[in-house]
Amino acid sequence: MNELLRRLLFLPPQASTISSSVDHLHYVVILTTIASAIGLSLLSLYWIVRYRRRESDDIEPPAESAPTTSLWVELGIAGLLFALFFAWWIVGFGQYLRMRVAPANTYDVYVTAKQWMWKFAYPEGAHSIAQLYVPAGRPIRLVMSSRDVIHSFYVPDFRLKQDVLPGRYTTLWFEAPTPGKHEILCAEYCGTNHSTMRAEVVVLSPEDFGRWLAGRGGDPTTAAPPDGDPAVVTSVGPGKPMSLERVGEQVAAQVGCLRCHTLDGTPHIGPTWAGVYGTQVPLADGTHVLADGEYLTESMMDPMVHIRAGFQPVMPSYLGRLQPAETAAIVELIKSLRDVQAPSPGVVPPSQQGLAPPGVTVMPRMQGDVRVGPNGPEVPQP
Amino acid sequence: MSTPRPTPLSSYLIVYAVLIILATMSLGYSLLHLPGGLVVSLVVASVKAMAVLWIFMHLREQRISSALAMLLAVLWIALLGGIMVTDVVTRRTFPERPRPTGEDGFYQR
Amino acid sequence: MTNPAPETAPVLPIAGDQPDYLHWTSGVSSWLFTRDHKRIAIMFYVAVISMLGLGGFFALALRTELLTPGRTIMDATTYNRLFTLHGVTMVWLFLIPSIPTVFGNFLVPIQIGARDLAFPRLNLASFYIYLLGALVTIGGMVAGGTDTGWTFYTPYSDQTPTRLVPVLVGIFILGISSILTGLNFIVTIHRLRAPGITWRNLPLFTWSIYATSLILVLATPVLGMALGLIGLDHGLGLGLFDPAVGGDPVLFQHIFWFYSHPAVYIMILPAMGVISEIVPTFSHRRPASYMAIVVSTIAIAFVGFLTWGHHMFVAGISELDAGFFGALSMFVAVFSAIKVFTWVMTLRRGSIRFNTPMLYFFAFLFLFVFGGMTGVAVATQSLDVHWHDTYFVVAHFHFIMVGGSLTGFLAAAYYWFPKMFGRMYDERVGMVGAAAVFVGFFVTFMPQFLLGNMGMPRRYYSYPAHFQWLHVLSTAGAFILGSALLLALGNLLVALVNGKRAIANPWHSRSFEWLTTSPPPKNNFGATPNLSYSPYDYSLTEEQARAQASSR
Amino acid sequence: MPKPLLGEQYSDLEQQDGALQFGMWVFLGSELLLFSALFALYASYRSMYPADFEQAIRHNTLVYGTANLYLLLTSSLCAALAVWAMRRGRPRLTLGLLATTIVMGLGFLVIKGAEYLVHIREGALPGRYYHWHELPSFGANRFYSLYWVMTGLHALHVTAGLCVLGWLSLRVMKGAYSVEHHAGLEMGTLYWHLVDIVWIFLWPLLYLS
Ligand code: HEA
Ligand code: HEA
Ligand code: HEC
Ligand code: CUA
Ligand SMILES: [Cu+2]
Repeated sequence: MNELLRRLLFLPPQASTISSSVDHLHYVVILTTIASAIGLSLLSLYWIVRYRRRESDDIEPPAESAPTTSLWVELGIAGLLFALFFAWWIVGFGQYLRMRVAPANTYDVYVTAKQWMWKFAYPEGAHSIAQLYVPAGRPIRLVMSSRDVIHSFYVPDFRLKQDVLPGRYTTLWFEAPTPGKHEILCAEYCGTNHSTMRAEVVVLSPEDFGRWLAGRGGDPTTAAPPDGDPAVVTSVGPGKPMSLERVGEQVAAQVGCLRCHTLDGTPHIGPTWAGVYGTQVPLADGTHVLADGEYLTESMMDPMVHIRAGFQPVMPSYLGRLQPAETAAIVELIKSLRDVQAPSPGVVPPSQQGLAPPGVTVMPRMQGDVRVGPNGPEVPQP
Repeated sequence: MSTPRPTPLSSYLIVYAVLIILATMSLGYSLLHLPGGLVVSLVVASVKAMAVLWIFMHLREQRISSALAMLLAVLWIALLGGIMVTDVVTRRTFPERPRPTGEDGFYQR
Repeated sequence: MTNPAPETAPVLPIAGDQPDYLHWTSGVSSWLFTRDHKRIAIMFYVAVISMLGLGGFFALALRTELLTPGRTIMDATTYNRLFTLHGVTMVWLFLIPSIPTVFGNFLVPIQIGARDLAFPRLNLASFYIYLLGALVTIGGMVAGGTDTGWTFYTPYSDQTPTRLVPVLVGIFILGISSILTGLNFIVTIHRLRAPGITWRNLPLFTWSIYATSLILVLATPVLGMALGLIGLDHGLGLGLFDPAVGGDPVLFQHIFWFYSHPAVYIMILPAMGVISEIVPTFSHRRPASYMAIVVSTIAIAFVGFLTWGHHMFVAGISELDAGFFGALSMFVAVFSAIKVFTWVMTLRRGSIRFNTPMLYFFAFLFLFVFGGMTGVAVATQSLDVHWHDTYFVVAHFHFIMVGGSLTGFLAAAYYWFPKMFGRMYDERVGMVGAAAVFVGFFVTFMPQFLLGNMGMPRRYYSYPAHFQWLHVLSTAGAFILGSALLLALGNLLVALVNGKRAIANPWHSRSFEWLTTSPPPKNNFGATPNLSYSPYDYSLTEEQARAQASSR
Repeated sequence: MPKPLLGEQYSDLEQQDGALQFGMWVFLGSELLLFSALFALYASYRSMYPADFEQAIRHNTLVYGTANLYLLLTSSLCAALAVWAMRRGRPRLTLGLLATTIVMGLGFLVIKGAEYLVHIREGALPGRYYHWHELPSFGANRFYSLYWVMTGLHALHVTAGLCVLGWLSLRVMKGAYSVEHHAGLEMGTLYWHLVDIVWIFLWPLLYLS
């Protein structure tokens, strides 16, 4: 019965401990919906035919044929209906509380969402992008935060979803009884590539998971919550003499350039800043332009004028949002990166080579150790 | 519908005096930093607003429907604010909610 | 269907013998500067239908893009702008103004026996403000549009590289127009009722417009402020909701839905009012319970303000609030159900004439109950966790807004066509059009429920391939629906020039608007009528009713 | 005495005046609701950062705010008396009182401007522009963001109210109102009183701890 209805209603597999009870409520509610819509339509169709106006009828039928429904009948029906809806509410709210309140002894994974990818960090120090590895048969709690806008972590097979907010942590817990793979979708509109912000939960047997973790062994100091406090925003306050590049790095982190640009050569939403300065940059219209201070400044203030080949025109203008000194600092930063080599894609840095399952990319450690925080990347105090 | 007598001059002046006295009392209460300052000052403000509505704005001379328009507006403000606040104070986030920065931490923008 | 009424209807004493509103003056400026509520209604009619066409055009573009999992005809940025503009156009440029400003404007004064709205000049101003708002919004679209979705959630709206501000300004202006329209109706219904009309025999359509106006006035200012704050954040970078400076983006969602949930009732209550007129007229009997409809109309208007949080179950609000909003959503749904039951009970033991408006009623009934019950389904918290922001929700609201409100709009267009233009439409084509709308609708949106169940998120430009065949089905349906709508509206356009002349009361209704001639004279009635009986009192013959109304 | 025109949709002037009055009240209600989102945000942010708010309020410019309160209360009295004078058939007095009201309204704006200058100098600007080193807390930032938006919107209303009062004065000068018919005057002053009422609530929220 469960399986039949699930297939009839096109529901995906029930892959978490909560999904089958949610589906049972689903069946009741949807069957009532279908039955009430069809039932009421049939009833009125019957009456429309039964009481159709006949040719012989006078156009002014006698008034007695029009009884009004008594107030008590109305109230009774309304009361019954509310009782039905309220019963759904009780069950639904109960399940909702179960979803929202994690049991004790969860295994915690830290999730960072950003335009347009998912990153996962494990207490043991491992990281992964786009694949969330979890052990089967154990409650997992995701502690989630966003670096930029609101995203939503959605796994249809688990019947679970939770918005991921910047500046705050939200949590989501689940337990997947058996190993398998399940799609993760971003369900809150978050910009151009919202629809490709997908990932995968890979549920492994506890042994496999242990083996995976062991192979990933990161170092504990950079592990676990990628950022302990969502509100730590570092200062560019007065009285701290710093080199211009350093200031540039902080400004870039704070105004959010590093959401799209990297400092270490990995391409992201925007082109990396490593090794750009002084080169001839290929543009979308086929021409080239010299990346000098003027071009860089223009890219910040009026980014739509020259679009770099292979990138979407999505960069916002920072005109009025950056002080001149800050702009200069960023240019200085980009200058200082002129000799950083872009690593060829797919190469795993030696320190992190391990038994990574195929398809797992390893989050590159960023230049200047930029930490990933909910308010955008953060630079620790020197 | 019988319209009440037009408001006499004395009413305006009395209301004005009451307004000034209430404002000054509220100010004093706040300067003394007594407990419940917010509640007291809001209650006083409501009394003042009602005085203005009733006498200065001649609600007393008009049909009840006019007063209802104001009443609804005020209720609606309370509704929106009240429910938003219950959300803010009862939601459990991890950690609680955006926290202020540390002693030296001063965010720039 | 035979029509035993004499071809030459007796000239009604209460209508006088003035020329009708279409002809008493002529010339372009007699329309552009008119203060006659009926002419303003006609101008709104034209504007609003054009907006439906524009929004429909966007919809068809969206559906075409969704034919294939990857790129079909446009890129992601264009798609994202299009669904935003589709939502914005349909909601603020079409549906919210539609029934109130067209049929409400035309009929409310007639239904209460008044000569015009309380503030005719304000009414004209509403129209021009609407036009200005529409121009600014469309201008914003032409200048690049915006891609935030019609919900403008921050922080994305704060950061979007697209041009957000013109669209916000446009909607703000439209909001002013809404408030003025609502204010005008409220004052008119309170203060300009003809002798004899009390709150106990006020026509049901007027009741629904009254309730709608209350929501318009109470909710729209909050939308204005919400848009204003978003504009300040985006335009000036204030960061009122920016978490980097201590803000909380979820608070914006509260403010937005405080307007937008009541706004969905702005969109459905007028349609319900239309149905409440059509069913008694064609069943030829009084509604099964006048009081039940009135009470539920007002209850929906007020209780509807207490349920906004059901859009935020997974947004990170407190469990307490979520439970509260869930329970109240269940509560408000009961009032819609009461109305549905009352309409259905009204059919019983009536003398039913089945024609195009009734066919629309029938479509409305099925689609609204289905859509409404799926509303209750998504209000069930644990289910909404799966359905939120999927195509299930898209299907839910199109079932109500297209299957309910747009169908109600079409029903009104057909039902009042003889009154507004003095001509009859072609019944056969009308029936075919209505049936085609229903079929097209069903094929478009039924698959979307299944897509939602499968987990297809909304606002997705590209999607996993296993969703494709349902998308193809839905796209096919959209084109059927589009053609059917063209047929339905085309039929009326043809009737406008070719239709048979209509008599004053072709449906033999007792509602007050049918007392006057079709089309009505400029001042609606020759002399103020005496409307001290019920507009649904079919124990009176037509002559008795007329005599009653013209008695002093 | 000039008589106002009777709209053809009304049966008598009394009905017309009543409808105008009621319309004005509905309008005032919606105008008040414009502030609702701000009040709600204030309540929410205050319950998020109660201590910061208290602290920020203590640092706020109480003297300016309070002076403005007394000014607006007094101007409200003048506006009310202007109507009273018209009812007594003393249009000259009405004109004088309206002018006094306008002067006080302008005074309000001047004081408000001076206050804004203080805040600008301190760096107590809204949101991302906030850089007042004395109070570097999130809560203070929220407080001043709301402070600017709320008082800014109120100042816009004051300006609109001044325009209305100016227009009323012109009408009075032209002798457009009489003892019996001065609905326009009544309604214009209602708007001014609304501005006063909003300040009555803003004052404790923004200045009183
Ligand atoms: C005209 C517009 C309209 C109307 C009238 C409604 C009516 C209702 N809506 Fe809907 N809704 C929208 C437009 C509308 N909605 C839109 C646009 C969205 C999406 C917004 C966005 O995110 O973009 C939305 C989203 C939406 C959500 C959020 C989903 C999500 O994003 O996760 C929810 C959740 O509770 C909801 C609930 C309801 C309920 C309970 C009703 C109730 O009022 C329905 C009441 C009606 C009935 C219940 C039918 C009559 C019932 C009977 C006759 C019963 C017979 C029964 C038996 C015999 C058993 N709606
Ligand atoms: C009143 C509201 C309304 C109406 C009527 C419609 C009508 C339609 N809508 Fe839409 N829709 C919304 C409100 C509405 N919609 C909203 C609020 C959203 C959410 C936006 C967001 O996510 O932000 C949405 C989103 C939405 C999506 C989801 C996009 C996404 O999430 O990625 C889709 C996809 O299929 C869709 C399809 C359709 C279709 C096929 C129609 C069809 O019914 C349209 C059929 C109509 C026509 C084809 C026009 C017919 C032609 C005329 C009438 C022309 C006559 C005129 C002249 C000659 C001048 N709509
Ligand atoms: C939304 C993502 C995004 C953000 C945020 C962003 N950029 Fe960009 N940036 C891009 C993209 C995409 C391009 C390439 C397309 C183009 O040239 O406009 C780009 C191009 C550039 C270029 C030209 C580089 C080249 O190789 O041609 C510079 C310089 C630059 N950005 C600087 C900045 C700075 C400084 C900031 C922050 C103050 C910033 N960007 C923030 C997306 C972004
Ligand atoms: Cu991330 Cu949508
Ligand atoms: Cu809703």
